[in-house]
Amino acid sequence: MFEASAPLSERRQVARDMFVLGFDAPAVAAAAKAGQFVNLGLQPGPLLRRPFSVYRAGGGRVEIVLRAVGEGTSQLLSLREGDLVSVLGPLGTGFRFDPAWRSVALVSGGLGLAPMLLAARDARAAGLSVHWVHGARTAWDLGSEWDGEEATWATDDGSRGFQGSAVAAVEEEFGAVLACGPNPMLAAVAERWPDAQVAVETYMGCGTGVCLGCAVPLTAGGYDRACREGPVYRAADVDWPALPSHLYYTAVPVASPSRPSPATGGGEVPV
Amino acid sequence: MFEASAPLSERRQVARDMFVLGFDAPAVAAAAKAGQFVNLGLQPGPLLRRPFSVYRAGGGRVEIVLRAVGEGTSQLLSLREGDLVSVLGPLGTGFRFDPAWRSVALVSGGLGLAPMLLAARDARAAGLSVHWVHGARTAWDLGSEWDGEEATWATDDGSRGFQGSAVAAVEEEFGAVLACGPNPMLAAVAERWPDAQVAVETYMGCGTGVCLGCAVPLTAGGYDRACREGPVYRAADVDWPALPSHLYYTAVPVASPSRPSPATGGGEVPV
Amino acid sequence: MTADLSVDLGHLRLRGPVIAASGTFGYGTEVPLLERRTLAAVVSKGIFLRPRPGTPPPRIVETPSGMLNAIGLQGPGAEALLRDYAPLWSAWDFPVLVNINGETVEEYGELTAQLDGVPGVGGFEVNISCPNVEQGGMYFGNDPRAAADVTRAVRRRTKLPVWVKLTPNVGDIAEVARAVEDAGADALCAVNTFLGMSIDLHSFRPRLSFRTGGLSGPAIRPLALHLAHQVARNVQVPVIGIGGIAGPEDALEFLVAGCAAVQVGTATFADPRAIAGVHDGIAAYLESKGWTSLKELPRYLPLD
Amino acid sequence: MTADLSVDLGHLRLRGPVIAASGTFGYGTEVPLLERRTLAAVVSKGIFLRPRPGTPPPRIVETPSGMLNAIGLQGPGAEALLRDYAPLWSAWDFPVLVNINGETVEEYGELTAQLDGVPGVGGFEVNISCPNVEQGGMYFGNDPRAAADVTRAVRRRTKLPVWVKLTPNVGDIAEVARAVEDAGADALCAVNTFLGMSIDLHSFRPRLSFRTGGLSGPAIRPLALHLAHQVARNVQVPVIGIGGIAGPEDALEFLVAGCAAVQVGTATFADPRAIAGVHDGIAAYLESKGWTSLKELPRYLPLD
Ligand SMILES: Cc1cc2nc3c(=O)[nH]c(=O)nc-3n(C[C@H](O)[C@H](O)[C@H](O)COP(=O)(O)OP(=O)(O)OC[C@H]3O[C@@H](n4cnc5c(N)ncnc54)[C@H](O)[C@@H]3O)c2cc1C
Ligand SMILES: Cc1cc2nc3c(=O)[nH]c(=O)nc-3n(C[C@H](O)[C@H](O)[C@H](O)COP(=O)(O)OP(=O)(O)OC[C@H]3O[C@@H](n4cnc5c(N)ncnc54)[C@H](O)[C@@H]3O)c2cc1C
Ligand SMILES: Cc1cc2nc3c(=O)[nH]c(=O)nc-3n(C[C@H](O)[C@H](O)[C@H](O)COP(=O)(O)O)c2cc1C
Ligand SMILES: Cc1cc2nc3c(=O)[nH]c(=O)nc-3n(C[C@H](O)[C@H](O)[C@H](O)COP(=O)(O)O)c2cc1C
Ligand code: FES
Ligand code: FES
Repeated sequence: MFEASAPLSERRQVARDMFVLGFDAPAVAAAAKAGQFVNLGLQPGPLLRRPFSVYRAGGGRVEIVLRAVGEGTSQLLSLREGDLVSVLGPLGTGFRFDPAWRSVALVSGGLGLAPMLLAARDARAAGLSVHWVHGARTAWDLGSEWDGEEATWATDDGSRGFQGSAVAAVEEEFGAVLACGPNPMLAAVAERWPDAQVAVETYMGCGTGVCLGCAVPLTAGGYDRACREGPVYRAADVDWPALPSHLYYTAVPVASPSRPSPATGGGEVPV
Repeated sequence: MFEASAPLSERRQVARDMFVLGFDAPAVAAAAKAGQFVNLGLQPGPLLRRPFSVYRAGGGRVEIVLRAVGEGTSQLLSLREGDLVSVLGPLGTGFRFDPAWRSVALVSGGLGLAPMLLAARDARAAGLSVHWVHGARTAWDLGSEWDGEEATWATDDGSRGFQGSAVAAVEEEFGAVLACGPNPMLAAVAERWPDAQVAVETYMGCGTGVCLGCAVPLTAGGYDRACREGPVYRAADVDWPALPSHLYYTAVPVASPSRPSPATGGGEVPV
Repeated sequence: MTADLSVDLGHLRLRGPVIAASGTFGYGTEVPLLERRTLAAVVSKGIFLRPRPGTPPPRIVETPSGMLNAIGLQGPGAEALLRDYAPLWSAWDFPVLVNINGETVEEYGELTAQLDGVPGVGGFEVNISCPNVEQGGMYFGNDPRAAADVTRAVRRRTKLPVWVKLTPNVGDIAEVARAVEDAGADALCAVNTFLGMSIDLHSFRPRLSFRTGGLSGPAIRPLALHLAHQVARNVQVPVIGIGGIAGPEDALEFLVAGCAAVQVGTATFADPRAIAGVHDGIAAYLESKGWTSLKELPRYLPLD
Repeated sequence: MTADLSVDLGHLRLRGPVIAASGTFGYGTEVPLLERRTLAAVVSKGIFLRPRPGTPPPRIVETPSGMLNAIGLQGPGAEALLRDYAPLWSAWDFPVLVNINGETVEEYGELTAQLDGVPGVGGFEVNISCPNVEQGGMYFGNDPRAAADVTRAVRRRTKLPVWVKLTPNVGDIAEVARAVEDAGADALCAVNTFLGMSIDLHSFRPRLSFRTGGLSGPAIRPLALHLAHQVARNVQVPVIGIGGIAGPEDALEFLVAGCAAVQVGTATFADPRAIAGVHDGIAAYLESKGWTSLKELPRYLPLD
């Protein structure tokens, strides 16, 4: 685990509202495996760090993919090149890969695409054939980056590829399934492929295993730490109904038009 | 009073550690008078605004001059061009000017130079002849900008001009004295020129007169609001011993070398 | 279509849920507030019967997401208040309640009697976070009996709305709440500031001349929300939530937790238009939900 | 020359003033901490006699400059603690104190007896912020008598250091402090988290599954400092200050206010090296003042 005060060195858009940010943090980048995450600290900014899957890693750079859903993600997206962020990582236990599987399906929904590029990299390194099945609401919300051979797209509105969820879009049999996406989607994965490896999301306090804030309820009883034993679990090991499904990625739709905030843009008004 | 979400449009150094920042806020700039201040809000940033004298105003821009002494000032100095700050102002009651005085001495110490350029402007507009007497620790700490005729420099170490304080450096008689600087210096001004107009500093909660946080103890008893009745007072009206002299412009000298902060620069360390 | 944001407190109807908190909005005259339409009511700076100079500076200290204050209830006294402010208030289209304070139970009563019936005085917010000089400086608000005594003394002198503002610095706020409700309060305001301290590392003494101060601002919000919710679950009269509210989401949390209205204080220091922002944001939220009235907002008030 | 930062608690000598707070540093084994030299001691995550699963998620909520937690004292129980952690601790060059919890007075005593004398267990921090099931769920820490009972039950079972950790959610903390001092505590830790709540505007229910949680982090610092100072003025035993300490200045405020040492909790979440930062910053401060020992730091402990 490293802590890097890392400059933003890359920013690009990959889907509607979805951006990739890259930070120069060579030691973190070199150590990162698929399914692991980094915990980003902003100062000034919110008290706690924000966890993000490692999207890409290489050339001394760690990349994440995100959408603005609240204070921390908005602040991250307003950074400019060279701005420093504290990158702590890599954290957590990533995906396992077993050459015996021969093939693997990577199933993702929405921002769940985040760990899949690295998963494809590590799967290929393990000699596996890789098929990515990725779903989103519309064609505009699908990620645009994929360097592999086989990919299936799914959209809720049918605007590209299969109409329906990524889970429903998987038609063949694979040696193994790796999945990431909203927790309800992962519950569906668990129904269909109990042995799938899934990367879950929880609120996190520390990201390093000391606070027990990231509890993942287990079917065997008790709780694991998403940041340490997870975020990757065997799908059937997670007690899905007990895992909060109310982690919303949309802010409460209230407007505070008159609060002076750099984010709301310029203008001068008498008070 | 206006609230402007104003972009930083100017930044220049005027002495060792001393910088001028300019914000595009035409309505504030047009209304500002010498001795008035603006209250700046940062988001993200500290909860309360930070008050600064208007240093220059014109061409749609408000300028302030400052040194990094804490969180707010450090954050202001790390802004980049185009970054937005909430500028609230102009606030407070500035200097009065009376043509009957004929001449006026502007006496300032350290950052107390802040209101003096505007004071010179407004004094000249009132037909007064202006003499600026400005002191600082060393020649490196004197401000470099002065567009008037008469100026006397004073330094504690004698590295430029008079050796000693700005107050001691005033030799002639003037129709009136206007002063700004650390509160102990203003107490010395009050001793010598009871009728001088002095601009004081206090902690401020609101800057708009509603919180009573900025109490200035009066010789007549009771307290005034620095943000409303002040910051400019008749020197002899302020109960100087009761005005806190422990508003320090130096942070407590502690280093937190290992706190991850963008301010501490790059680097990557194992934890 | 704009949602109906009016609030019926039973004893008083307000045109909205957002009230300016005492001590953070002066006498309502200081800030030329353009968005007056969004102000449901103003509670004026705390006042004593007689003029008070207040505490020496420093009076405020900033803390993470909060601030400590020890203003010492500086104020002009009842006579000047009636002369200088009440006439202005009487012309406004929203009520001004006077935050009243005393060193003895009798002083609260006398102050109420002097202000009662004067045009412009729309009601009373009784600040019980004052030291009771007759009981060795113990705060009225810490003792259910003393708090009830003060409430009764005020209630007896007026038919105007009487709100009692609770202090959080107490072992069991619900006990005090029930006591002042029984004593005749029309509404309870929860809460006042939390006792805190800050030390100056130059002088090795407290930064505030008064040594301790009251903590306000977003830092206290989760604590204030919990206490307001406790109060709401334990009384029948309306509860007005206070503490760290800066945006509409914050206010909605207090409303869902059982409050009938809210007060905004410290947030106005950072943003003179904070009250308008909270009000308009609540309206936008209701509209996004398709609700036509604040009454449709679900409340969380479990019985256990 | 490096200043002497060691702290003599009377019953225990620490090599520095900065201790890792319970529940925020796991069992001291989680983070591969390079700056171990700066750790004066570790207080392990709170433990009960028997294993506890803890509360369902969500367990934490961020708030302005703070966070609420309701972990529910998840832990492996005494047996597993002794098996899995004590052997590791016994090799360390700083003490590990175990944060102990119980539902009855007897449970505290039994837990102490089981842990006492085992190599690696350097002492006890008694967490009295637990519901007392024998007294209808009232917190031990809210009742001076129950708090003293627990302290005595622990004290009787061990000669190791016994620290008692006070809760801030109480009317008069000084009263509880004196009661547990009289009952034999070697030091008092002030304070634990403040009760708070947060409401989810999607579900209209509390964000925490446990409904309420404890507030920690910089937001509470001025409140915690005030309480720690109150305790320090009212007892003779050393006081360990806790609450929102993130940097050296924060720690110095507690030390000036009369604390002998401090604990750092939530700050380590944002910065795994926070403890080293606080320790090194204190050293730098002393050196800048020309002081050779922490003992030269002025203290502010007025008698009135
Ligand atoms: C292991 C892990 C990996 C993650 N990877 C990614 C990623 O690759 N890309 C990405 O965009 N996001 C990822 N997330 C989620 C990301 O951490 C949150 O979106 C982020 O913390 C929100 O911060 P904020 O300040 O913008 O939002 P907040 O203001 O904190 O919250 C905004 C909304 O998001 C919800 N939320 C906040 N935190 C979380 C969380 N940890 N999990 C779920 N919902 C949350 C809240 O309920 C709220 O409604 C990951 C989370 C975890 C635990
Ligand atoms: C009317 C007025 C006009 C001012 N004009 C200027 C100006 O033109 N240029 C300029 O550089 N500064 C000016 N100041 C002071 C400026 O407001 C403070 O330096 C600033 O608020 C410090 O903020 P910070 O967050 O950097 O420091 P903090 O972290 O808040 O504090 C750092 C140190 O500065 C001290 N300090 C903080 N606030 C004040 C204050 N209001 N007054 C005195 N000391 C304080 C503290 O004691 C502390 O030791 C003015 C203040 C007032 C009231
Ligand atoms: C500077 C200041 C002065 C205050 N004066 C009073 C007062 O006179 N009477 C009173 O009842 N409350 C007073 N309060 C408390 C506020 O009305 C409010 O209860 C508290 O600040 C919490 O709300 P907030 O976090 O929104 O500010 C004052 C608060 C501040 C910050
Ligand atoms: C996630 C979390 C878990 C905690 N667990 C315990 C515990 O088990 N026992 C205990 O006495 N205190 C516990 N605490 C309280 C801390 O030890 C500390 O008293 C409190 O957080 C205030 O300090 P801080 O602001 O530095 O975090 C916990 C705090 C947090 C944030
Ligand atoms: S986030 Fe703290 S233990 Fe996992
Ligand atoms: S700063 Fe609030 S009244 Fe002056």
